[in-house]
Amino acid sequence: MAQHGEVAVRTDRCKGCGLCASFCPKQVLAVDLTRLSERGFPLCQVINPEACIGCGFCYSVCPDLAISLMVQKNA
Amino acid sequence: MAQHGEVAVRTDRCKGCGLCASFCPKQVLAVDLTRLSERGFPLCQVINPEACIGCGFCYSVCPDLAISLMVQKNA
Amino acid sequence: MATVSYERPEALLDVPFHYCPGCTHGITHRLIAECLDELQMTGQTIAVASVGCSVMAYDYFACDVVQAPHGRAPAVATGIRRARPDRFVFTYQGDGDLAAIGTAEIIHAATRGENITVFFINNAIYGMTGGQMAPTTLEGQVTQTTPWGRNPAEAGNPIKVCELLATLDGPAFIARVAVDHANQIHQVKATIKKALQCQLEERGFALVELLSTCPTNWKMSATEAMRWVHEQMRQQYPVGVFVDRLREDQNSGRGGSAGGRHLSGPSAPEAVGLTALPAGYTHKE
Amino acid sequence: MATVSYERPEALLDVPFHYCPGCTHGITHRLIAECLDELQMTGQTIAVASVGCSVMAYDYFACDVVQAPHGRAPAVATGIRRARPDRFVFTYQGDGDLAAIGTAEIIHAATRGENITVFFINNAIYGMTGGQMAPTTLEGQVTQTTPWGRNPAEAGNPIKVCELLATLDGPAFIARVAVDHANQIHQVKATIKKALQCQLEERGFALVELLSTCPTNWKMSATEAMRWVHEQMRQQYPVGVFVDRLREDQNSGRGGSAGGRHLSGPSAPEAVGLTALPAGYTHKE
Amino acid sequence: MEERVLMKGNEALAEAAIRAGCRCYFGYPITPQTEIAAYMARHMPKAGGSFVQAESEVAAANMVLGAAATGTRAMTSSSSPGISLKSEALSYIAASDLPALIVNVMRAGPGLGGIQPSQGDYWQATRAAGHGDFHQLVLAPASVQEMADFAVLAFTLAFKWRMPAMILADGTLGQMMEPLYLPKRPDRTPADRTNQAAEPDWALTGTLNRRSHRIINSLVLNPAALEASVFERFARYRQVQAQEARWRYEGPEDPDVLVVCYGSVSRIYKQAIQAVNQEQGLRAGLFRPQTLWPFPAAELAAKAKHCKKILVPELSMGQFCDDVKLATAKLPKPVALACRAGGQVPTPAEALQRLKQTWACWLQDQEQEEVYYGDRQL
Amino acid sequence: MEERVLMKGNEALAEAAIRAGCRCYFGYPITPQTEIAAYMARHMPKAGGSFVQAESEVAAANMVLGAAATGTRAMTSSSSPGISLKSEALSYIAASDLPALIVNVMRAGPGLGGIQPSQGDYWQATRAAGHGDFHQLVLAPASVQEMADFAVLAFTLAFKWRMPAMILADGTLGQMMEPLYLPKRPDRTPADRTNQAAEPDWALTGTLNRRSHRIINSLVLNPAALEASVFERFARYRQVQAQEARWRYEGPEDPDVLVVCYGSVSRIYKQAIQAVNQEQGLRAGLFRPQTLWPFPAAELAAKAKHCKKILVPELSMGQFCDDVKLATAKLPKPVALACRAGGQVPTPAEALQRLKQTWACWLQDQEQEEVYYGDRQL
Amino acid sequence: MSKDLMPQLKTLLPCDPYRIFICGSGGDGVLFTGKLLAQAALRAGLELSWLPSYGPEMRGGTANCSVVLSRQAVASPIIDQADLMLIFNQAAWLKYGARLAPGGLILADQSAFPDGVDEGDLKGAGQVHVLAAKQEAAAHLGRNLGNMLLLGALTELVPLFSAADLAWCLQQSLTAKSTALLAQNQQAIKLGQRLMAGD
Amino acid sequence: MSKDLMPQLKTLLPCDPYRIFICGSGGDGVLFTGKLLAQAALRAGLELSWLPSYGPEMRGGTANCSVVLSRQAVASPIIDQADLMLIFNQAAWLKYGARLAPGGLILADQSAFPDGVDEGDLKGAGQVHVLAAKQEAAAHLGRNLGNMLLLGALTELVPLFSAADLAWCLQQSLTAKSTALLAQNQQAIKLGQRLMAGD
Ligand SMILES: Cc1ncc(C[n+]2csc(CCOP(=O)(O)OP(=O)(O)O)c2C)c(N)n1
Ligand SMILES: Cc1ncc(C[n+]2csc(CCOP(=O)(O)OP(=O)(O)O)c2C)c(N)n1
Ligand code: SF4
Ligand code: SF4
Ligand code: SF4
Ligand code: SF4
Repeated sequence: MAQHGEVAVRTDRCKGCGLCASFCPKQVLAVDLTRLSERGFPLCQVINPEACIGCGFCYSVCPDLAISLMVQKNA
Repeated sequence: MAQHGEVAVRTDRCKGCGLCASFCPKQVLAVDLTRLSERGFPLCQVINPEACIGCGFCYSVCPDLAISLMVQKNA
Repeated sequence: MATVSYERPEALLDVPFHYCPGCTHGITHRLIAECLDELQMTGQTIAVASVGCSVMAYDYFACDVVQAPHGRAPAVATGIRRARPDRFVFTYQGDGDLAAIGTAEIIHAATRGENITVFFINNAIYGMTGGQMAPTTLEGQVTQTTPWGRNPAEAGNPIKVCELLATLDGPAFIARVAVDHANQIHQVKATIKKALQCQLEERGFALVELLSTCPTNWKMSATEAMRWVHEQMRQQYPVGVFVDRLREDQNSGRGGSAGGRHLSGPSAPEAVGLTALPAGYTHKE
Repeated sequence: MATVSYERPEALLDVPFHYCPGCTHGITHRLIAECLDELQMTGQTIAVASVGCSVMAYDYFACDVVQAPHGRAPAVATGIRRARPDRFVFTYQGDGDLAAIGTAEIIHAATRGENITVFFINNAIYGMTGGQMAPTTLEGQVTQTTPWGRNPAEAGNPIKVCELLATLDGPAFIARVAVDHANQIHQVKATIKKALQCQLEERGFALVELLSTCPTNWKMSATEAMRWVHEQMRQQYPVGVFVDRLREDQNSGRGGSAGGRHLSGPSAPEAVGLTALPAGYTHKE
Repeated sequence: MEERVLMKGNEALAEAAIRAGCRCYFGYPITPQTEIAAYMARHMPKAGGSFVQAESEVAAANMVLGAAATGTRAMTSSSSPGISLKSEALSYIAASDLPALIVNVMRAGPGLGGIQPSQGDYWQATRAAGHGDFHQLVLAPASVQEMADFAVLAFTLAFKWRMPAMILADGTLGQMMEPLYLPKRPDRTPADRTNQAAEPDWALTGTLNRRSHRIINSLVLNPAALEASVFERFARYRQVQAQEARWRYEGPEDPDVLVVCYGSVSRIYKQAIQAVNQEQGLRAGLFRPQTLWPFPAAELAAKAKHCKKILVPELSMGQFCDDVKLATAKLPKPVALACRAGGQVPTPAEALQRLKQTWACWLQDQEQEEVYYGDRQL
Repeated sequence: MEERVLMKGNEALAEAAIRAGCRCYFGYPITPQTEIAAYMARHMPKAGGSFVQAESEVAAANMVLGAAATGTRAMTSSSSPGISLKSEALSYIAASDLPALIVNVMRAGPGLGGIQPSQGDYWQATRAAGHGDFHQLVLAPASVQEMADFAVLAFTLAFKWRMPAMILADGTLGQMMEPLYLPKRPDRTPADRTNQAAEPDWALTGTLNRRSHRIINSLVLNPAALEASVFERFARYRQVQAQEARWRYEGPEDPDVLVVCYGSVSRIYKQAIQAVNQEQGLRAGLFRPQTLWPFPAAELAAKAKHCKKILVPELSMGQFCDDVKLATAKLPKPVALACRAGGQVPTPAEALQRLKQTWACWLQDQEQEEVYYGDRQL
Repeated sequence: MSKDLMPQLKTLLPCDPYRIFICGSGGDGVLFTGKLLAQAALRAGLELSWLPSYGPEMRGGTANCSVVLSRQAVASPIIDQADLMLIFNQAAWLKYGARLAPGGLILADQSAFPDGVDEGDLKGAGQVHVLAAKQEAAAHLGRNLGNMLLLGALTELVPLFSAADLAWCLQQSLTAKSTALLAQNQQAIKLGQRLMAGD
Repeated sequence: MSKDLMPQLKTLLPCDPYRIFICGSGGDGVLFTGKLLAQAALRAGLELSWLPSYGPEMRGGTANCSVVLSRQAVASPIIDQADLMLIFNQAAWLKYGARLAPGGLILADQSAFPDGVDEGDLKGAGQVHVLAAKQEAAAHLGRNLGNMLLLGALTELVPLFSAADLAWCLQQSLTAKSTALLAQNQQAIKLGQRLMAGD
């Protein structure tokens, strides 16, 4: 069962905690501590969108519901 | 080991609860519900002093330390 | 090809949380909300917010909420349940709230088998007030009031709430889970759901203890904090199910359930095995 | 031929008790006093009287006594012990006092391993206030506030205090005995002594639960009341030793003991096995 | 009208509360009010309500908070030490604008004190039922009839003004029996509780997915917003003060001595006043506040204008007297204060003596302000 | 004299308490006083004393009771909701004639309220710290120096009069830093605690089989005996009132407007008064009670005699004003009350405006009594 | 206090308010006696108050209650002097005897005066009636119904209410209990009346 | 308020009391900056008060503190207007800018005015000094020591206390921490002085 996810970060909610990046098995997400979001938090970005397998880990650990994720399951 | 006890009831402390009589294995003590002590409680009396074997049950259950007991142990 | 989209649960209003970056309060809120959605309980639920970082939970949940004095959420919940046995009630309490000042209230709500659901956030510290020792603070843990680490000889031993409550006859469901890894989230959610299910079925008191983080007062990154839960807290507080009368025949349970319910709800979800999955913290920090 | 005379213990002042006829408070007082005598603790002891029928215990014990607010005796005892670690402290508390309003205080004194001794009089009712339900009231038991018998679904389940506290890491000694027959008195006393011994040896928190009578509010004769303890209460509250770290090497104990002691005391008495002797109630009532 | 019955004050209060629609009672035993709990244990279930013996007074008060938040008529009762334990919750209830009934059948303090009648919690009830700026309604019955009537009134006012109401009684009122007319049984059946129409629009009843969620809360971290809410509440309090003060006056229009007291003491002084008014030389009147908060200050001042001296007997150490003095500050009338404490209660003979003594003092020196502790004049 | 240091009010208080011989601290965290507990956790062990983070405020207060019963200097600290929870124990401590220090760093109420500075617990502190007839000493610092000095004073007075003493501060005083001189380190070493000679003759120290047992107790079932003990205590209170009232006055001998306030508010008004006195037309003075109980009533009345109007600014809704009115009841001086609540604090500019406004009102109508809620005049 | 006899009522108060004080020990049924008396008075159309001593009486000590009867609303339920005293034992008499109003009426069980009535001690009592109430009750009814006996006797002494009123009230308050008990109580009342009549 | 310059002191207060307001966000070290400033002023022989904003700030939001310096005991520690404002970011400027006293002095990090200083918005500020403090600190010291930089700059601007006073106080408060950290802080102060001098 192959599947692919489309992941994005809602910057108006993200606090740059890095949990999503920490638990992403494919290094799709990363937090850049040297750059700040407009809310003043470290900037969390999707750096490798193609690699996303839609496992949902980022969504499930994000405490601020800042991850938007759509998964295509190819049964 | 034979032993004998001398038991008496301090009427200034006895409240006539009957616990001593209840647990006395030799019916040495008895509470007369029809008679009241000067403090107005049912009268507890030693009715069978000779039978006392000095087991100490009466002393140990009396909540008001109203039993005086002396035990002769014949080793 | 099917498309699944992860959606914010309806039971969670679309407002930003005030929690610190990486604090697990937010995850737990979302999971509770998802369960409320799935069990269709929101409209009939009155939640009780407690005093702690989560005090403002009233702003987040879409159900009616009352904010209880510090430690008294189980008493407030009892009042609600007795007044409105046709409504659901859950409390959301920290470890200071539930296991220190509120000890009597939680024990007696549990022993009464009060038909409420309690979410107990054990983050081993007082978050709101800036990091003092909690009843659940680990031995040796440094906090504002244990500057050289908690020394049980002076400051007492950590309290294991689930183990304590499990000795009582009232509870219908008691379990401990850990919000310490992405791979735990499914289990955490299933446990939360089961605890709510208990109430739907009028089984009586249910409590889920969630081993949680407080990156701010632990002075750790969010990921370090999860790792600390996994490596330290789980030692003292093993996860597992301590009481589960959900599957028992209702009449055979020892404990009674106080405050019956008039509405009927959907049926029980699958029982969930709670084995501690090996969690990996593989990624860059 | 030796003559043994039963003497009033010196730790018990020679004044009449105010207790009801046949109430076991008096027996328990005497046994504690005998142990204080035997361990030579009286002069260094500060006792804490609680709110309940035994509130006036301060008039009976020959040691210094402070009277604590309802339920707070363990906190008051903690204050004393912390202020004077060179003194002994015991509390004497009823089931309303200890297991209802004072739940948080007893649990936290226990988890702190506070070096105090607690005598917990479980008579399954509120005596002083005229017979309301206690946390330990048995299922079905009629009281002023459970006029049709305690119904766990409404009024909750009886609390087993020893079992509850035994889950904590702080306690060094926890045991339950029954003051329900003359043949139990020796065992009761030995257990009381052991609990005090714990304090002498700085092992930490010790508690003895004494299944006791309240003939007045149970509306029974004194003897009937003891029989009721034996036949009813022991079912719900089995006697036994739940925690005993007295014999453990002091360093190997899990729990710490808070509030060290400066004086050294006599050495430990024999450990006592607590099997429930068959008690006979053979005599006329 | 219902049949005349003979009941204890505590039981009359409990029965009246049930008839007033009270459906949740949470309490913890304490003398001399335990009859309320015992009565509720028996009768609340029959009325379709809930009785819970709480684990403590703290828990009981918080259960009331929870039940009140649902718009349900809920109450708790206790006596002095137990009321202290409720103070945090009382402050929360007031801060959450919730209606509830709290009964304090006062006993002698401080500390564990004694169990005989007292009025030593006056300040606590009227000024500082808990921390922060708030008030509760305080009703002071003086008869078993009023124990019942005020239970009804307390709920009415509490719901009208959305604030807690306390009935401040004492051991005498709780324990005594007198004939009384019980309030009418309500037309509403218990089942009405689930009737949506009857539910107040602030109550937490579940959104039923039909409306947005309601929050009952006392945390306001923004000081400007919190201040605004306090000001709003005090504006409401001013209305309560203007509309709800209740009192009774008995005696001549222009008494020489105006006796001001409340609760059971007023009964004793009433007898002394009746006696003295049948004699020559001294006319006395009795001003009895029925509400202690709001205190009938204006009404008292109006009455006091025509008297020569004020006598304030209380079962406390001058607490009530403060309010009498504040109310009459603009009138230069000397005040005599007669304190009993510790559960001691004046006899009618003592009351008579105090009345005459006070008057004799006035005849000697029209400025004199006496203080009596028991039979000692300070 | 010790070196001048810069400390937070909370920490200065804690350090001074230790230097005053305090050897037991029992507390439970709450903003804005948590620094006291944090400081004690670090420094009490070094002083040979004991720090316990209690399971609750209730337990903490009762630990103080226990420690105090042994004659040990013991204290607890909290903020408004936590103080409510201590009220039963406070009543017991007073009823047991025990000395102890309780610190209330007030925050805004009622209920959970907010955490910003407030004086909303004035009535609770001065009149109804718990149920029943009793008082505690109430000290009101207005600077970090006084936070420290009053910790020492509180213990001295508490032991002298055998009663609890409360330091009533607020978030501003607790959180701010100022330079101060700490009290001298005591000569007594911690080991002195076991020095029998130093132990008070009422303390529970163990009989050591040398004396008969002592009882510390507040239960007195015989009303006559209980009343006698209450009367004795109030006779003592009268002595305290006569001897221990403390206050500060600053300003001209006969100010036009006498500003009466305490605590942090007095600092703000002090600035406004200094400013106004440099201008023409209005002379103002500041009367600042340092003890709220005993209230310096006679001294205030004496000062007020020479003023034309009284202005009472407080961070509460007229609580403190009651005492000002009671103290000056015999002088017909109009009183203006300026309330802030909810954690709102007047600025120096607002204080200046209020002063001038009050005076302008007096010039128009010499009887007028204004009430300000924030910037609204009622 | 003020004498205010109202002949149109079937009840005749010797004075108004009529202050009654009942005392004995816990087991004597003091409070119930007072309550029954109050109920009977209510049935007879009077205003009244009933005030018990309260507290942890169960642990020994004396019990007492005050009943005040009046044509108007009762002012003070607390009395310093009693126009009528019902006394159940000696301890109660020794403790409370001084409360008897000058010219007051005493109705007592014999145990209150074990050495007989000493006129000197009575300090101006108007009438003293001593019955062997408890003893007679025990002898004839096998129960401690001395209080009912005294109440029966009272109906003969003072026309506050009739024995029928009393019986009716008894029935009201004992409904839950056995009819046998009720019958015994009523017998006790009758016995008291007879004894008093023959006094 | 009253101008009361005291030339005999080594410190020169532009006015007395001299009211300073420092604001930024939690991570800017606002409270520590104020504390250091207060300590240096104390060392320079001044009276003072330091008042922080407090509360659960850790969960985001702005932080601020007020420092009042005076030759006499400080009256009000609460200020409505500031003679000097240290501003760490734009949010703080937008929230608190209105508190600047007419003719007051602004010392700000560049981030407070991302779009440059707009004279119109400054509403009568006496002087405005904007430094790229955070940026320079990050660039030259690799740490967020913008606050030390601004303090260093301040010693050049107003003769309240010397950089030496500041360094001494820094040493006092950082004793427990590493000497490397101390050295970095002192470098930051020097850097600030240099930047200001070249301003
Ligand atoms: C009666 C009372 N005591 C103390 C406080 C202060 N206080 C607020 S939150 C809190 C504890 C927070 O810890 P916890 O319950 O563990 O929740 P967390 O903040 O860690 O989520 C305390 C002690 C209070 N508000 N009320
Ligand atoms: C704060 C407070 N609440 C309630 C009471 C009333 N009260 C006195 S003793 C008691 C309980 C007695 O029961 P228990 O502790 O079981 O002791 P027992 O009398 O049965 O020996 C209560 C509730 C009180 N004095 N103080
Ligand atoms: S987990 Fe959420 S808040 Fe944290 S960095 Fe990722 S998107 Fe942002
Ligand atoms: S046990 Fe004691 S009190 Fe009871 S009857 Fe025997 S001697 Fe009397
Ligand atoms: S302080 Fe701790 S518990 Fe509170 S929001 Fe921040 S991280 Fe979460
Ligand atoms: S009421 Fe019960 S517990 Fe109290 S003294 Fe009497 S028998 Fe003992």
